[in-house]
Amino acid sequence: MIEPLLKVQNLSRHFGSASAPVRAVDDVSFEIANGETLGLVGESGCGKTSLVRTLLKLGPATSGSALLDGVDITTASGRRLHELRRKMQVVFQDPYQSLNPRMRVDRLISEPWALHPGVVPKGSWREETVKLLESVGLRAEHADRYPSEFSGGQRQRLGIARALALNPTLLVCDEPVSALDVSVQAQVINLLAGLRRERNLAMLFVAHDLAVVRHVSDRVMVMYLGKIIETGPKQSIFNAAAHPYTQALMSAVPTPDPRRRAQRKRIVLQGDLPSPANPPSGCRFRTRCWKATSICAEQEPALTARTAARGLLTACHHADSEIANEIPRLERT
Amino acid sequence: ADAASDTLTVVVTDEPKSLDPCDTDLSGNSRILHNNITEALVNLSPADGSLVPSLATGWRQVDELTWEFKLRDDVTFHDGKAFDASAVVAALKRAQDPALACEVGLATLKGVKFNAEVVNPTTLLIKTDIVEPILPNKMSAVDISSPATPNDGKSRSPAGTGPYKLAAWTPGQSVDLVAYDGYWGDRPAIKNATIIWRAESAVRAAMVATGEAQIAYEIAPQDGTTEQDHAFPNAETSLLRIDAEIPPLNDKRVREALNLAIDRDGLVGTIFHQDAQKAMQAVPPSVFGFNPDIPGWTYDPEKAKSLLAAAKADGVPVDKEIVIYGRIGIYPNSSESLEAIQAMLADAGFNARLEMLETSPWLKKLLKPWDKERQPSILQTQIDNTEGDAVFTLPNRFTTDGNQSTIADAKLDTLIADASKATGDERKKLFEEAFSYIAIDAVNIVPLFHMVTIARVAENVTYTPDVQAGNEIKLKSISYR
Amino acid sequence: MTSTSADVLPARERRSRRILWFVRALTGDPMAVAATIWLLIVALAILADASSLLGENRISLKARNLPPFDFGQSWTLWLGADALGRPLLVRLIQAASTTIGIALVTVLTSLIGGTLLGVIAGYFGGIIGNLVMRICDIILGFPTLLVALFGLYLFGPSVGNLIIVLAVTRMPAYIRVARAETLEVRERLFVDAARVFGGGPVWILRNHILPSVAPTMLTLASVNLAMVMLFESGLSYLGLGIQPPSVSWGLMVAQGQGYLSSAWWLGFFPGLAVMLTTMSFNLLANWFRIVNDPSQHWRLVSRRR
Amino acid sequence: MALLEVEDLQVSFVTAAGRILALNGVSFSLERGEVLALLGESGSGKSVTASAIMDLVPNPPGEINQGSIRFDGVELLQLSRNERRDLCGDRIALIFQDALAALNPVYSVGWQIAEMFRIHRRTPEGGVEKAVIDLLTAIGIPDPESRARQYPHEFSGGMRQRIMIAMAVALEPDVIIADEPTTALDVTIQAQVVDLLETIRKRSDAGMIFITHDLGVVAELADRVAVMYAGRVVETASVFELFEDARHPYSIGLLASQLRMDTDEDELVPIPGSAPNPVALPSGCAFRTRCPRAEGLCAEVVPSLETVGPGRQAACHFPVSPV
Amino acid sequence: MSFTFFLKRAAFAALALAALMTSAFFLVRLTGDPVNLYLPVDASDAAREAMRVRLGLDRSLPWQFLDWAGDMLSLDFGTSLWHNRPAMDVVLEALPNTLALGAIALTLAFVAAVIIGSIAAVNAGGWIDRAVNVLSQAAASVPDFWLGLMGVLLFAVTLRILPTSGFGGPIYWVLPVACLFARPFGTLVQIVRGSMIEALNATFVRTARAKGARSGRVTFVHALRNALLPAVTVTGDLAAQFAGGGGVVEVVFGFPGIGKLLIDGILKRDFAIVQASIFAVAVVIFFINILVDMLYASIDPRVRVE
Ligand SMILES: Nc1ncnc2c1ncn2[C@@H]1O[C@H](COP(=O)(O)OP(=O)(O)OP(=O)(O)O)[C@@H](O)[C@H]1O
Ligand SMILES: Nc1ncnc2c1ncn2[C@@H]1O[C@H](COP(=O)(O)OP(=O)(O)OP(=O)(O)O)[C@@H](O)[C@H]1O
Ligand SMILES: [Mg+2]
Ligand SMILES: [Mg+2]
Repeated sequence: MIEPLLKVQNLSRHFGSASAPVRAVDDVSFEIANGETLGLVGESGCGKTSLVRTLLKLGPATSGSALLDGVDITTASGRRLHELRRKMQVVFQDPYQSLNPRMRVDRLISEPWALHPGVVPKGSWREETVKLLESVGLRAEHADRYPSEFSGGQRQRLGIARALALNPTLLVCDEPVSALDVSVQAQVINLLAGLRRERNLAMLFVAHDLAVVRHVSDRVMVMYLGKIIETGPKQSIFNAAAHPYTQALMSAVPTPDPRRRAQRKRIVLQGDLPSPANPPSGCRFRTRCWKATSICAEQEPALTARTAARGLLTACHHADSEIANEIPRLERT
Repeated sequence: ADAASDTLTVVVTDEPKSLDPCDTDLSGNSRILHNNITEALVNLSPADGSLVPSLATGWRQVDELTWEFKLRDDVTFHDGKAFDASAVVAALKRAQDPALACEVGLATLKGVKFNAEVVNPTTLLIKTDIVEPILPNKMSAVDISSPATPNDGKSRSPAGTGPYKLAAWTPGQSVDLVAYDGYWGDRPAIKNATIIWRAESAVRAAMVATGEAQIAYEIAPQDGTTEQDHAFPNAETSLLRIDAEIPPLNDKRVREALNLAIDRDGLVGTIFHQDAQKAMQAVPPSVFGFNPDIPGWTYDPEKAKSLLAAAKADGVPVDKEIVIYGRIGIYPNSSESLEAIQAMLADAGFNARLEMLETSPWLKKLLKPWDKERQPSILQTQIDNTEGDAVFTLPNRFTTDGNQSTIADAKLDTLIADASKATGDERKKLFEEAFSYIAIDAVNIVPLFHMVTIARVAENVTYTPDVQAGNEIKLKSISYR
Repeated sequence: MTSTSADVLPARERRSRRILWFVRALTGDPMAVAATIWLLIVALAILADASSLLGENRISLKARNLPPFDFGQSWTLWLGADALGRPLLVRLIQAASTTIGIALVTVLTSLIGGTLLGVIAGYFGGIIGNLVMRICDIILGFPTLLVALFGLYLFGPSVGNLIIVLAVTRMPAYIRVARAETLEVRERLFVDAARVFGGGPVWILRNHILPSVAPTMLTLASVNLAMVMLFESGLSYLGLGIQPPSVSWGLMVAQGQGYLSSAWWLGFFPGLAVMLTTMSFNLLANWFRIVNDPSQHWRLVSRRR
Repeated sequence: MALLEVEDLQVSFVTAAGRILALNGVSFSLERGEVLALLGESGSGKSVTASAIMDLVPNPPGEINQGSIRFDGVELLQLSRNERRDLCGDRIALIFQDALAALNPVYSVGWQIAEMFRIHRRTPEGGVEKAVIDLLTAIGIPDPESRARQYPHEFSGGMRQRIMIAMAVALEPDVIIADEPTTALDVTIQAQVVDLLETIRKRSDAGMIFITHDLGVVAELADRVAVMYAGRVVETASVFELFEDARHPYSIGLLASQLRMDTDEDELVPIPGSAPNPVALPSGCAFRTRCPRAEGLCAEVVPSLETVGPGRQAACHFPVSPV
Repeated sequence: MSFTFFLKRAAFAALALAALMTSAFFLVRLTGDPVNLYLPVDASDAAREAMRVRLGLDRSLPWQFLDWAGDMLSLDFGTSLWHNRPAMDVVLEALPNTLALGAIALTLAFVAAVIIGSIAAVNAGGWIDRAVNVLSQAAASVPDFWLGLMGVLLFAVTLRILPTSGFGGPIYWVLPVACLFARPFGTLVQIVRGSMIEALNATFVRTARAKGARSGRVTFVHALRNALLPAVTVTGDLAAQFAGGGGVVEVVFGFPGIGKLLIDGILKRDFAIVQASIFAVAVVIFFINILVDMLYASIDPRVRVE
């Protein structure tokens, strides 16, 4: 078997004191193969960004490892880290914040080259900048402007262009379209899909919008309160999800079709996400789960194949039980 | 103030440091104490500096080292203790106690051991270890406080024999006096007096104008221009002390040029009060030993220039920068005066720089020891001589051992030493010689003015300040019209 | 969306548009215009003085305390003469160079020193950061006047020491603000982005943090300029700042105090100059803040319609 | 007569870059018990419309230049300041997008809800307290007595939004304007909030203007839709008509660029270009620079909102013909 | 604020105070020896040396420090050279005057600034706002000592309705308070105005309007409390500054406060006074900070999390 591009094993990221840690990422393992896109979904605060930041070495891992091309990111430093950085780039969620407002576009885009001398000779920076801008659908004259002179979608394109400057093999996208306007989202998603095809990029695509993830991913991973609770190929997740949370998540996405609103079965979850500093015992989802039984409080379900769906791994004790018809609706008071 | 016409408010510059009778060498203290709360054995006449009786009715020199004083017998202190010879003995002992570090002991009585003996309650002998020809003069500075005054520290509530006793001292605000019913002399006209202090001359002057005070001392010349302002000589002589050891000031021509370059006539009536007298020597005419025959310096910048040129031709480094050290607030307009003088020196070709110092660093420049490598400098200072004898001025400032002396001249040393021991005409002649030697041969000072103090007195008050007003407010001589 | 995508302007045009906007924004605020004019006058006066256009101002005891507004005299005497007969106007101009010069150098010193220290303390935190902050606390624990008093007594009241003392007493303010800003900027995404590209601390400090912190620091500096002027005046007034024969506005007020009832103009005009200049700096700083805050722009332009 | 009628509303702002026409002739109406979705991209003027109705346009820099807003037959723009205020909260209520910013951080949640009664009703204090607790219970806040004494920062995002809703419906208004009440929330919480809003609205049969750019929510909730572009309403239609048979090219573009969960088609068709600069809008039809159907006429004449079918209007010279 | 939290802060403050006092000890001693100042210029060298011994100044600095630290621990601040009294007595006489002066001036400034700043913010951009802006900028820019001198010139010397200086009944407080009032007032108006404008533009104020609150309620109930925080912070800073004495203003008016005492103490090299003043002022500043924190927490519940 060929080695995956990224191999994450038992990675944890805790914040705060060791006595009462906020378990933002808790014992997470997954892999990304070359050229593959892995979608990561989950509610706000479930630890998506924390995972991404740990992978990017923007914060230390509490435990576990993450091997990129066989080199452990969590322990790399100095030259080795610098080399790793070349292979792995990021597009952040907020295009308004991730570009330094005081730098002109040409400087923004060439910053990676300044930090990695030898990738592109200084003389051809301008030329390469223009090429990158054009590859993300911007024009050469944009190189002389400041980020504030661009619209949100254009800025996100700048962010993507910059992330591509070092020709990385893995592109991490942390909610790249959440902050964008509806009509612009589509533009950016198309762009990312195109680039991926052209460059054979591997991607970790984080979003909380299932529709978006569905559109770009090969495989999908669902996270809840620092844990991965379900993962599998796109088709399996979207057609045969077994975890109640995944089911709830999918049913909550409104469908843009007014005719169907009467027949829709919507699962409205009760309550809010529990605090990651003090997660429920056993299965973390049990406090909002309509299938929960006593075992859920006692035993933490492992992430294993529990249904017939191809490649689907689920962390739920009741994944195969058929009590899903008791789906609750919000109490009408 | 007019409603309570038995109350008088006097405004001075500073709060008294202490009110201990043994600290009357500080004018701020003695203004409040001397002849108001406490009295000395003798007083000096403001007219001619001669001795007049106070607590002593008479005195005579018994032998070279012994003086006898006869005391008043009808006097009691404010605290009820009787005034007698033993009280004087105690006061004199207290004044010389090194642990107390009394101003009087450290300055006026310095260098001599005074031993007092009681003969009987009204007769007293004072013996000295060396000849002390002006012992009664010195006694005029020693205020006699009640024998109950504690000896373990300075007193804040003095009990004396004077016409007023202390009513209250509110720190930071005022000192209040009230007339003493048991006073041996004439009853004063003013019953209550309050002494307050303000640092600013303009404010003090305004306070008399607004009726907040009736008498204000040390009004600056620019404010002292009204009918109510009285200028009186205050026994101070302002001068610039030349550091004659450092080139180019070690050349006499340069020092003469300094004196010639200053337009004293221009300064008087503008920056200095118009009543200030041009000085030729370090003491005013009222002092015993003053030499009236020393010629004054005339303003002659051309001559100064030629002197400098001559010195320069002889290789004297006349272009070297000379620092003028001034002291902030030493007298009204002190920094203006130096700014003007600096400009005058510059006009005469001197390279002079002005540096104004606050008291503590200024004292470092005034007092020995000095740095060997120091810059050539002249220092603004003023010398006061309220005791009326040249011996209080000369030894410390003009002899080789003097702690402020920039001159080391054996001839002058002997002259001053001889004069200090002599009495009578001999003493006078020797001191005159010393002053003349300093002014004409040594030239290590630039004498400026015999200074005046201006006091502003409210129209409804009769008070004419005299030469002693710098050190005493003779409250008992004041009355409302 | 703040897009202006429709037409792409060349850089030069954009710059000139920006200048135009500044001019328009300035004319929209009459007080800022007044402040600018006053500061220009002061600057011109200082220049004239520096190039000794005003000639010497000799002591002339005859002209002592000449009253102002005697327009029969030469123009230099229109504000009267000081206690040594020097034209007050010329003295004011000379004092302006000292006062404003000291303020500028002080502010620059504490700006640079404070920003660097604050940025370093903020970015690295840890022992260095803590140490810097504790020293700040101690300096701030002393009443400001007292630090100045100590400093000037220790080292003597010279212009250089005055600047050092003022700079040191003002520095904690800069350090704190720079640190707080850095703590905030450090968490911004573009800093993370730079780290993902492999930027080290020095690179990030130089290219991202300092430029982001700079505008706030400059605003603080402009407000501080005014404060330092007041402070220097206060010290000189106490006899601790500028010493004669040098002259500063504060010293002039102090010297004028002795002539309060005989020649009020000696203290009045320098005090007024301090006030007007301070106020001008404050007004301009204010204006500058508004210009740089798009949400307040309407203040400056609405009246133009 | 409609409950709320907005006609030819024009609002402008003065900015550094110049004068912006944020609303450039907005017209729509709302019937009692109806949900009207105001759909449009960021900056199209949805919030300004809501502000104008609530008399919240900051002046300066904003100004209502022309138009009319009739509520229950009364011309709002002719009322005095205080008369408008009295209507707000009582008969027309507004729910903001960002509940954390919209709640006053220094007063307790209970106090802020109670304020509605204090301003508009003379309910005795005890009654107010009870009403507040009832409201909190109704929106599903557990332990309402003690929660009422807590401050906004002590609540989660979803709870805060529910509190905003409780406050808005406290006095059972005739019109609720909800300005993107769910945009900042997770899908699961969003479902909670939409559910709650619908339940409560239905109870009092209030009309609602639901502002959003999320077609999914529109499809779920709205009876009628008004699509806005660059300060104008470019199309109004019933929700079914719009999704199946939109007439305005912009509406069509918007529908095509929406990602959906229910179809598997792989290619998204975004609207080309980006939203116009509000300072320098294109001449004629503002959408023409991005419009596939644009012709010469579009650059010259601003299309007005014309009736294109029963109960529906579109502002386009060349509307897509019905299927 | 919990008691343990208070204790923690007090402990921290005590540490800071120790550092402060230590640096003060060495700093005052570096300003030079007081002996010359306290003896007549004609005093002999022996007398000078005797005084040094008496004051313990002949010993090496570390020894002096140990001595002093021992005294400090027993709260003995030494005897003032100038006043001849225990230094702390002198300081405690002056401190209340200063505190009263500062409190009156600051309270007046705060109240006036809140009212005037709010009015300006409500009318932002209008002529009232512009007038307030100019006035407050002027007040914030006026050198206090100069204002004092001009006040004396005008009200005492020329009009004769107020005393020139000194200490006593209410009339003596008018000018000093006015001088100390000006700058805080100007600064605070600017701050209140700025934060009020910000608060008035905040979404929660729009909410209040949408709820139907009229402008008075919106301004004073909803916006003001939010806008108060920056003003409270600045007032706290100013109060801490004032605790160190109205410095120059006290000198101008001969006002017997801690500022004048400190300046005199340094001029007169009265080490005990300087150290005792610094100590007293630091303690006062500590309590001011606690007070400000408590005020803060009572205004803004978000601050209550420790
Ligand atoms: N620096 C930090 N210190 C303490 N806790 C943190 C920190 N960063 C994140 N957390 C906590 O970790 C948890 C996960 O946060 P994270 O930002 O990774 O979530 P997310 O899934 O990215 O959410 P979102 O969708 O809102 O971006 C949250 O409960 C958050 O409060
Ligand atoms: N206070 C203001 N000052 C200046 N311009 C404003 C102001 N408020 C709104 N605008 C402008 O009015 C236009 C419409 O804004 P509005 O807030 O109504 O958009 P929106 O449709 O609500 O967008 P979003 O979906 O982002 O909330 C925008 O161009 C905006 O820049
Ligand atoms: Mg995130
Ligand atoms: Mg909006």
